[in-house]
Amino acid sequence: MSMTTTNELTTAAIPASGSSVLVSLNQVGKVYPNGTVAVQNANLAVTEGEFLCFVGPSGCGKSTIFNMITGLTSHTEGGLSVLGTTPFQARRHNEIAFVFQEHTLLPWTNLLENVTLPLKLRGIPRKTRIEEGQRVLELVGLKDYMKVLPRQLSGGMKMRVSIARALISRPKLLLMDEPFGALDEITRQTLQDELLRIWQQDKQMTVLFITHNVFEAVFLSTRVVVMTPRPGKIAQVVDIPQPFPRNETFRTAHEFSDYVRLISGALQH
Amino acid sequence: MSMTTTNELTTAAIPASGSSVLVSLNQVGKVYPNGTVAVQNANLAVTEGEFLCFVGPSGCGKSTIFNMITGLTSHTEGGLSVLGTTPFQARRHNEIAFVFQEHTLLPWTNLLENVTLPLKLRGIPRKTRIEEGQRVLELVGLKDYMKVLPRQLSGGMKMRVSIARALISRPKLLLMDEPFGALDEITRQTLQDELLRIWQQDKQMTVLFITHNVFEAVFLSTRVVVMTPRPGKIAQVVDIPQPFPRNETFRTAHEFSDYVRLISGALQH
Amino acid sequence: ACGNNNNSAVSAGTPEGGKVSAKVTTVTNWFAQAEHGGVYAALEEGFYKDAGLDMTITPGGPQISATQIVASGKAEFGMAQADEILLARQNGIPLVALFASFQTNPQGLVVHKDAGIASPDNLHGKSVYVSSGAGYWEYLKKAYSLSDVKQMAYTGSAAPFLADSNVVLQGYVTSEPFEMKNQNVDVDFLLNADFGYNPYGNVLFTTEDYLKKHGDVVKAFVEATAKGFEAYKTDYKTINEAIQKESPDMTTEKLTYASETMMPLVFDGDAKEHGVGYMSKERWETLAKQMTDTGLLDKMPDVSEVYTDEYFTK
Amino acid sequence: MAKQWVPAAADSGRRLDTKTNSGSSVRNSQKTENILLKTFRSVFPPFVVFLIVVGGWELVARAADIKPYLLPKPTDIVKAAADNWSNLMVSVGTTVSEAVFGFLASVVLGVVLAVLLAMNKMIEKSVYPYAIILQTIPIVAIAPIIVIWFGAGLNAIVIISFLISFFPILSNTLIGLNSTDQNMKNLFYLYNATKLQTIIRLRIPAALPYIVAGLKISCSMSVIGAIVGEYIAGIGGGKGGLGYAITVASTRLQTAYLFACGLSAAVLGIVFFLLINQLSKWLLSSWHESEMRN
Amino acid sequence: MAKQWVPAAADSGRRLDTKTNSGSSVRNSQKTENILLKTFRSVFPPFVVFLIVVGGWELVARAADIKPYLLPKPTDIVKAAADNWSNLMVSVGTTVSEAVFGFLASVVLGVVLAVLLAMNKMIEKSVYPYAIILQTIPIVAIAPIIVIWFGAGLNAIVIISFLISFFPILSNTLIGLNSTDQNMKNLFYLYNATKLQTIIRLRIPAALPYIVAGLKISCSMSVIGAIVGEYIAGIGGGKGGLGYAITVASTRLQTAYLFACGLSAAVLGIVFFLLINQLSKWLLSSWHESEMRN
Ligand SMILES: Nc1ncnc2c1ncn2[C@@H]1O[C@H](COP(=O)(O)OP(=O)(O)OP(=O)(O)O)[C@@H](O)[C@H]1O
Ligand SMILES: Nc1ncnc2c1ncn2[C@@H]1O[C@H](COP(=O)(O)OP(=O)(O)OP(=O)(O)O)[C@@H](O)[C@H]1O
Ligand SMILES: [Mg+2]
Ligand SMILES: [Mg+2]
Repeated sequence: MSMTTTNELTTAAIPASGSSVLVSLNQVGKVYPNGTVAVQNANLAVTEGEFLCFVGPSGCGKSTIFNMITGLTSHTEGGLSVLGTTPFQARRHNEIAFVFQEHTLLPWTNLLENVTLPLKLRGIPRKTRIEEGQRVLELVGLKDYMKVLPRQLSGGMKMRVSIARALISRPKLLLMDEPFGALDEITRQTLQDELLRIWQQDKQMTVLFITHNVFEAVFLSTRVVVMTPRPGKIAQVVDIPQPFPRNETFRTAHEFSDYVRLISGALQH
Repeated sequence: MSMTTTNELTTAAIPASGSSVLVSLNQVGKVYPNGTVAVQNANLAVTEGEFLCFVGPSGCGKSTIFNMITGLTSHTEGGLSVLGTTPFQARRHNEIAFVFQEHTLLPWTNLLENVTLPLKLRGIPRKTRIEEGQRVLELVGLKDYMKVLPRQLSGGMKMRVSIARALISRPKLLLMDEPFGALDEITRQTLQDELLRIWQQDKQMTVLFITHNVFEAVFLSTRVVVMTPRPGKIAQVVDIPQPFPRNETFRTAHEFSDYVRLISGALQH
Repeated sequence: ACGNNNNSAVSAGTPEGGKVSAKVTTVTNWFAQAEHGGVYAALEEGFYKDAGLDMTITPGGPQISATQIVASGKAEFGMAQADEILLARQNGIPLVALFASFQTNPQGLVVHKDAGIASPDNLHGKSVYVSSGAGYWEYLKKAYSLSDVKQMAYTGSAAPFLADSNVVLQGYVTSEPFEMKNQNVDVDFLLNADFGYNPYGNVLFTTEDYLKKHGDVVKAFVEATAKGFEAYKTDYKTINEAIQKESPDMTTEKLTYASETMMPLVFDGDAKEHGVGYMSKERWETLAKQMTDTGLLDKMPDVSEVYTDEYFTK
Repeated sequence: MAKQWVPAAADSGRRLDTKTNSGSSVRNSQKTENILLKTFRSVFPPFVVFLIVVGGWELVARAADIKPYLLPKPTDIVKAAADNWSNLMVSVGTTVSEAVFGFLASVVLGVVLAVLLAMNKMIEKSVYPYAIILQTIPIVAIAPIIVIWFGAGLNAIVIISFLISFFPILSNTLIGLNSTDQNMKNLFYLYNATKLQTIIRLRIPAALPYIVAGLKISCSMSVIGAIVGEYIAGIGGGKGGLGYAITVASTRLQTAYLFACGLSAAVLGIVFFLLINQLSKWLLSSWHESEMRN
Repeated sequence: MAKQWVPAAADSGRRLDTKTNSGSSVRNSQKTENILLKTFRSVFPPFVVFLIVVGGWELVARAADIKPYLLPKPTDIVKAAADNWSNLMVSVGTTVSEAVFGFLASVVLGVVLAVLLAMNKMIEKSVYPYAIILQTIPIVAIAPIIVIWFGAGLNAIVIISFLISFFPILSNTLIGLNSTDQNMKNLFYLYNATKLQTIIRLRIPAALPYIVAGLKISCSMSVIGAIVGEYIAGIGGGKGGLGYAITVASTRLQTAYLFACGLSAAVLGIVFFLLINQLSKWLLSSWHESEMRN
């Protein structure tokens, strides 16, 4: 079994050879104004084309790391670079997309409008917007609900709309904060497969993905970042050097359960 | 293997012998004003002391059934009785508690106040409220956050506060809509164990529980209700006649995976 | 100097000895000013007290309607122009005029000296700021065919007048010329009385009901007020000081100017012969006819009910 | 086992679920009936209260023999209105047009200014105090200047109506624009929206409930503004509005007609309010709690 | 590979995260400096605008030789205020007390009535139109009655101030009470909360942003109301408020003093507003977007 474990320092130092580093955290720390130390000494280098999963107990600082990467909150220690620039500059490239932990849909407008919002903000013409909107809504199984307002949806359906909105802009860097948490197993697996397909199609896309499901983390990612709480630290980064496309065979393979057990162990630690 | 599957009609007709029926659905249907048929011909009798899990694909009507049982929405067909009376009367007994799919915390007040709200509404004195509040916050691992406002919490922490609030009132009937969806595996398992412990302590408590996690459903419940979408129907009710307390031994037992496979099969169908 | 006596009417009575004893209130038609001099003199010099009246004087204001306050019984006596009393009676408010402060009404129009306006005939094409609904303006409009005059709402500000020499402003001969002189504006004054419209000014009145029930109180009031005006004529300087206490923003010069200007308007005419405050049937009839002609009154009233002169015995 | 079956849609409990109305399994003919019943139910209570208020007023006035010049009876007022009907209608017409112009100016300038202020804290801090001055400085104090600069009559009146009704819209809109949900602002920020896009596509729609609340206050204030304007800067004569009519009735001591004018103004205010209310329903009913059917 | 390291808390990008301020890793001494700087920043821009406005006014007035009785220069106004300082202060004092009483009455009655209306749709439908009438009926029309019923002076003035400032609070509070999030209403409903509990523990706190928006409008309107009240139903004399002073100054052609009074009223309005603003900050800053620091 070719399982490698790198600790945070070496990971930051040695990016995967050849590809460029998209996101890099160098001893990053975050203290909220009320004194909560949410993240401490985080080191990480994400190279282009990776699929990186974050796992860790509730409240360990996963969302905080995402917020620092997107520039929604500033880091209070260390250095941080995204797409080769500051987080605040990076978003200007229009190459980042994300799914928030809580679906954020505009209540006054229908699903199609909600999903095509990123295109509208970029001034893409209406016809393209509708086409693309239909495409991604189809992807998440909500094509029939195009004209429906968000409040008429179930919890899982709202989350799927958020996912569709993130996928519509064909981003270079995609951040997803527990996107499949509210979904049943089947919908979840369908979307996992879709996500991997999209990611593979376009080898340029890099995905950062928060999940509570260790199976999901192992199934999807090239590397899994395991975090520990209080203060949030990166405990371990586990490589999953298994070939893509992955399918049911991988899910039932011995390596799969080995990885799961390894990560679960790191979490329990 | 002593696995029994009863279809919806017989389930409604034959409640478990001896105990009284707490919730009963008789050919219940729900059509939303916009024409969506959310639930159709649902038959179900929940007897006292049961732990009933609902599984089913996103948007199949699980939350809608909960809303009808709590009287938040009216059923448009069939007959429905809760605690031997109408859903609208039932809540007056102060014996129902619930966790919504989306955490519903009052943003202007701290966790302790949020968690003790049900007691405050019943006029329980402050001292008892604080004691009970600390007890349940401890249960969900948030005792240190008593004085914190909800917006300073992570997604999973907010959900745990909602759970604590439901547990504080020691209800007779507890409805939980995907309470553990936003939680990591460890927190989830801790809370599962806690929930089962509380449920067993007081053999009178009946739990209705929505989850997307088939493992969780099998581990927790005495019966699993499998739903299918469009229009939402109860496809199958699976008995899990396994002894409590359940623990890791059960999780790794052969029966466990058999149940999981059976239910997953019913879902895929 | 404020507050109303709700029970004053009840306390009015005539104890043995024929001397009245009553607690009464008079509402004037504006903040305390020289034009009210007679009433304040009667109060200051103790004439009301001597007559057995425990008098309170309540100053009026822009929207304080003395007619309504007296009609409601919150005060016994009020002050208004003669035409207002006729209007009040037409609208069912049974007022009776008791005493006319001004034989000649001080109201009129202020005009710029260089505008060359000597009579309402010259008003064509000008803008005139008058209180909406004022009786004299209806009369002038009709009598001088002034339909092409631009009529504007007067709200107490003289600024539009200062800004434009084609503007004409309503005013009191006792006040506005003085203010304009202070601003170095040369003005002329067209007194309404000189052009045919001369209702008695600042008429003191009460209700028919009160008059019937408390004739002796009314008599005492009228006599004391007349004495007050006589006293004011000679001693206006001291009384003005009392008025200044009520209206501290009034300057002595302004009060003096007003006092001096008002004396002939109060004491000339019929007052010379019959005493200050006197009213004649002819004058009331003339006014009633003018108001009927302009449509302010629906029909000629019986003027003998409008006023009483039984307290003028001279 | 005391089980009690509840037939569908026959439960009388309080329904919090605004998503449902009377239940769509009901047949169509019944629906029409329901609508009639609903209209009746919504019109009936105010009507009853109206009858009680007006009837009580009439009775008390008659019983206590309140003089009509102090407080006219409803019948007196109706008679006065009928006697002067054509005058009254001319006055109402004049006031309506002034109020509408004033209100429109308030809406446009109030919202536009609020947007400008919301876009920049610095501008807000510098300019907002002057907006408060505009609202607090007594109109009587500046009326002469308004008249001199803009001319008496319609212009001045519209400006006064604007000055009086403008602040509630500005203030409410500004607070609304500043109340946008942080998550949604983050969404727009991350999708690289320009300030203008954020305002138009997010902050204004999200502020609509506040804006509409401002409109509801302002619409009737614009009527008051028009009347005050007529009162202090109006032109007398034939085409005077309600403000002029009120002054005249007041000096002429025609209390009943005065009340007729005053109540006409109130009715105008209510009509304006109901129109805005409809607008509010139309804008918000599909998504905001404040206007959802229940 | 053009990587650019960003040191912590030194990024100048727009910060949407209201949760953070300048970063708490900064040392304490720097913090104090920051506070000073912030105060300076928040005071400076309005001050500059003030200078520009007043200076511009003075210059234009001098250059265009605008007559002081039309639009007095700032220096004229200051001089007039200084000359009449003690009178002015007395007037301001009187008006302040009237406005405060009127405003307090508005707040209490506005909120209480809104709560009553919010608790029952039927009452709302029946009573609300009369609230609109109260706000729309021209004060001049009913002033004589107010004076007769409540007596001229303080009583009448406070009532007029109340009538003018009451509706914004009522209207905003009502809309706020009706805007409560459906999920939270469900929560209270299921926990069997009484109507009163729901109002007190849920709907009023949730409506606070709207209520405060109403207060912000009303507070300066209560000043206007007091002035209108004095103008209409005031008593003159030594203790007259700003409304009286304005009437007198107006008839006396003391335009500069008239403006001094008008501006005093405006300043009063601003002071009231700032007080309410502080209250709003204190009530909402911990949880509502509209008052979070950023
Ligand atoms: N605005 C804030 N102010 C203060 N503390 C905060 C704030 N937001 C988050 N925190 C704290 O920071 C810590 C990490 O929060 P974060 O949201 O990053 O957790 P998470 O890993 O995403 O958890 P979850 O899986 O439950 O979503 C928590 O302890 C939380 O209480
Ligand atoms: N207010 C509403 N108006 C109209 N349709 C609705 C409304 N609420 C829910 N629905 C529809 O009813 C169906 C069932 O919704 P429900 O919320 O019960 O699903 P669910 O089983 O809880 O799904 P999830 O697991 O995603 O939460 C969905 O198709 C949804 O679109
Ligand atoms: Mg999180
Ligand atoms: Mg659901």
